Amino acid sequence: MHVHIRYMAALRDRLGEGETTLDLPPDVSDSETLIAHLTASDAAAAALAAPEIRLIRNDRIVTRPSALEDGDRLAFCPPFTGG
Amino acid sequence: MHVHIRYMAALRDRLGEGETTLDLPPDVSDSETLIAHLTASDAAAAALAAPEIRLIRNDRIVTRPSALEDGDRLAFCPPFTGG
Amino acid sequence: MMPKILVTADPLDPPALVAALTGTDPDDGAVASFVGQVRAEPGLQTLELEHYPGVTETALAELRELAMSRWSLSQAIIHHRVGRMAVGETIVVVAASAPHRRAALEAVGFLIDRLKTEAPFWKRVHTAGGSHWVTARDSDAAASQYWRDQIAQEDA
Amino acid sequence: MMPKILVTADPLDPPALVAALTGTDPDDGAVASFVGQVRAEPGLQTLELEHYPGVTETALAELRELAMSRWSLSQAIIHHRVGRMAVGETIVVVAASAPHRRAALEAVGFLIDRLKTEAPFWKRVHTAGGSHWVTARDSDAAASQYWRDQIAQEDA
Repeated sequence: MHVHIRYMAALRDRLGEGETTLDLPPDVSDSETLIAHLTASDAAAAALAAPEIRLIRNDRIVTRPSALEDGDRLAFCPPFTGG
Repeated sequence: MHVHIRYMAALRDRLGEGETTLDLPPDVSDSETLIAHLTASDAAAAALAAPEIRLIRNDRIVTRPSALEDGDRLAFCPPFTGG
Repeated sequence: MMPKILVTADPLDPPALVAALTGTDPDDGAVASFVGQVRAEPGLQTLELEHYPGVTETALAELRELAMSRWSLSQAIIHHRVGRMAVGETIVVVAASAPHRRAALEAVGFLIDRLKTEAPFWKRVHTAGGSHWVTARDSDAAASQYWRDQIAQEDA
Repeated sequence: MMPKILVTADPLDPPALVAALTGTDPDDGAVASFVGQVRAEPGLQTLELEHYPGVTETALAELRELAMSRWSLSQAIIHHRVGRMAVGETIVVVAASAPHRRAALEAVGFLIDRLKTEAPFWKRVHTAGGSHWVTARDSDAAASQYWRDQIAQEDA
């Protein structure tokens, strides 16, 4: 399946790219297997596995692990620091 | 000694007078003996003995019992209800 | 210049207090405020606030000083109206600024809770048929006592 | 008409929010507000707020609905600024009105505590030498978790 991924704020700086669209192998089924897949090609992506990293899926803040579907728009988020 | 007494808010209505100056007998020495003295001539003054009645003495809120001196200006106050 | 303590028969201006504390000190990260206003109740035509001039201002100033020192506030303002007022009119405004939010929020809660029971104000409700004094609420006494206990614990 | 939820790059107007809630509903006895503003810190030239458009507004609206129902508020308003701002400028304003003071004060405390950790905003500090992202504070996470626990207890 295909997913569109964005990295927000400090994660964007750390992973060196703002957004990307990926074709995923069949063993990637949820947020956590996606992070493992990303880490295989870029060790910096291991930072996404930290429990404080939040996930927005199709414009909703979701809890991890979150199942994925073809066409999902994902955003990995450092802890929020508003207010 | 002489003291000047005011009754505030609901106490003014209850005791039927706003203020008075009294010449006190020698056995009146503090706020509580004053209340007993007042009650002897007006049974309604017994209401002043209730612990929730506050006393202002010479423009300071004081704790009861409070000693009295000649020339004191006293105000008996129902519980405050501001704000 | 906004007075820090004001007891007045004139209408109060809550937005002006917030404006006076906002964006004024570079070390402030937080401004909190509370407005108490006359609530409609059956029969109420006007609410009257009686007070004890002079003693009231001193009592409010002492509460303000206590809050300033306990929470390290930058500023704190207390304005209280007296006399007669209609439904919707402002009775009291409290505002505080501080470096951090918890200080500003707690100080405002403290000031409104304490001034209800520690400053010589008395409310009277005027209706078509006459008037009656508002009696003190147990919940107000409990809220005030909460802060007294908190402070006693810290001083112990 | 004052929007209930606003996320904007334009300057905010805290006194206007207080004015919008004051004297508007005869059943309201209380209006509380909180203003968060840019605090001076060594080297800070501007503070930048990034957010996730769409998701931010939804997150704020959900927090607002939660507060409205939990505290039986009359009104609640949340305005948050994004983009770059200077020291002293307003980052966020929260205001709530209610029949009684405890509801208004607690709801404002809840909203500011929760929005810090539950809405997708990120702060970045710009200095003469570059910029750095603000890291989440443990105390903010603890304050947010406090309310989560409170609500879980009530639902249990």
